[in-house]
Amino acid sequence: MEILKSEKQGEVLVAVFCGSEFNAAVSEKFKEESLRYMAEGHTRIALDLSNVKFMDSSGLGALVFFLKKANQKAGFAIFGIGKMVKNLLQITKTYRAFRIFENREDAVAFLSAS
Amino acid sequence: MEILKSEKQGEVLVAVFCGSEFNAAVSEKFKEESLRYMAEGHTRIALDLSNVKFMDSSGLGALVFFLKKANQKAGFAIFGIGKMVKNLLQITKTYRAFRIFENREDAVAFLSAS
Amino acid sequence: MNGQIIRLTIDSDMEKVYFAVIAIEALCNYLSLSEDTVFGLKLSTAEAMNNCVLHSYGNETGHEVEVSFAMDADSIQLKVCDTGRPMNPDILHNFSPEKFSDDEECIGEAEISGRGLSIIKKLMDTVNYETGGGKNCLVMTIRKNRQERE
Amino acid sequence: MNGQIIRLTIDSDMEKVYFAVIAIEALCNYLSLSEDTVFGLKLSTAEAMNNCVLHSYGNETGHEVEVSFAMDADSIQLKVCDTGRPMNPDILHNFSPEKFSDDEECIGEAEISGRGLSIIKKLMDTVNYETGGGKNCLVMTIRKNRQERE
Ligand SMILES: Nc1ncnc2c1ncn2[C@@H]1O[C@H](COP(=O)(O)OP(=O)(O)O)[C@@H](O)[C@H]1O
Ligand SMILES: Nc1ncnc2c1ncn2[C@@H]1O[C@H](COP(=O)(O)OP(=O)(O)O)[C@@H](O)[C@H]1O
Repeated sequence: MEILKSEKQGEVLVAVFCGSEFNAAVSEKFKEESLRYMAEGHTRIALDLSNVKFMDSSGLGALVFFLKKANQKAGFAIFGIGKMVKNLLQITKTYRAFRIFENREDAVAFLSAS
Repeated sequence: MEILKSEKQGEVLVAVFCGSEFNAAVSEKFKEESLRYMAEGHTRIALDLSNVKFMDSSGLGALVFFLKKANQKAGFAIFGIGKMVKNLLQITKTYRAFRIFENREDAVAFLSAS
Repeated sequence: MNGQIIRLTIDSDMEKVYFAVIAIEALCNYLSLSEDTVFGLKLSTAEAMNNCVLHSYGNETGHEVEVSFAMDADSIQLKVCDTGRPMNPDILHNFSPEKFSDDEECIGEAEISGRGLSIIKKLMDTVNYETGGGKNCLVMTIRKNRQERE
Repeated sequence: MNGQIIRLTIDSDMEKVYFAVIAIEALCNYLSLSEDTVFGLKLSTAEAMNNCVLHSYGNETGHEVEVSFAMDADSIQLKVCDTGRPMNPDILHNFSPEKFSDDEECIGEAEISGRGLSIIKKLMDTVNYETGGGKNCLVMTIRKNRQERE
């Protein structure tokens, strides 16, 4: 089973993280699946994290990994982050490295315009 | 710390079970404290179980123990039982042995009239 | 059962049993088990662990009581173990839900206690007692979506 | 710490770690710990157990990882233990929250992973590593009512 489910919205690929834990158990899977999007040529990707209730450093590492890959040739935004994820990004001082939006519309609008 | 807190309402002693678990950890304590009420001469006792979220066979045993003592010389009613306790009384077929009321008013009214 | 999930270990102390119940409940909810299944698992955990503390260890603290939680496609297995005095396995057969007399207004003198094993047998789908290697285990299974019919 | 509450044991499998986190969370909520304390205990459990699976056992299943939960009047102790390859205790000193660079828009290449121990040191009040008798334990404490100031 895929951990990401995606659909195109205009020029933007919206990928939904399907699990409620983004942790060491799934971080490698996330890396693989997200890199596949890049390999398929998508250059504007919005990641929906609204299902995620828990993230650990391994999940964060995978997210940073993808951010760095994406920054090389694509626009990458995340949206729907809950309190736990926000907290984790803040204490690890990675919050400002991401383009974070409240909801899907805002993330898609930003990526469409960029 | 006492597990029961009581106050007189007319002729009736209303005793509130203070913990959220009525189990083997407190069943002996309950027996002692409730017997003390009887020793003090109270003959109409209403037991408030609305705090109780979990009861095991040991808690039930203590309740049955007190019911049997109380039946000898006093009126005894319980009220405020939640789903879990109701379930336990039903599967053990002890439900009909107790005088069970929805709320304090009804229990006190019943005992006052008896 | 293959799908071992977690093992919880407490000291042989009645005061600690509820911590295991709390943890079991959280796992049940995470796994979206039915309400009746959760009820059965919580109560059976408490009853079985209480029995270990009281009967296998004579209510003496300082020993271990554990519960293992495992699952397969459609059922949960609970295994409650101690290393104390084993139970005579015949006892398990002597207790059953039929022991619960009809719901009468009067409860007999003999019925103040002694409902633990009968409750477990009523709520769980299978109940077995296994001893060996100094360890005594009550092994119980229940369907994930058990529904009681009144 | 004297007030041992429970010990949770899982197989050395990343997929099992979250079950322990779920159980720890339920205990925290039952004990009415502060939100920040619960956040710290959940995340530290996950980080420490992941490290045991990955580093002490080389991500090989079939070994045990355990977390003990204890409490005294005003703090909680978490002890995460394995029986695998011990960590060089100096490593613990090399990681600290100061390692987190200022919140920059750009994250360095070296910073993709390696945040586990730093997170634990940031969230918990004390962190120590103890080895002996074939067992390696990360011992952490946190106040019951810890409040983060941003
Ligand atoms: N773990 C155990 N070890 C030894 N004996 C046990 C154990 N569990 C139950 N028993 C025996 O079975 C009897 C019935 O147990 P139970 O139905 O739980 O009622 P209770 O514990 O209230 O007596 C006990 O009185 C005891 O003699
Ligand atoms: N339980 C452990 N056993 C052995 N080595 C460990 C353990 N925990 C941490 N380490 C070492 O400390 C380093 C830093 O750990 P950590 O901060 O959690 O980051 P990461 O696990 O992402 O590398 C690890 O790369 C590993 O070398």
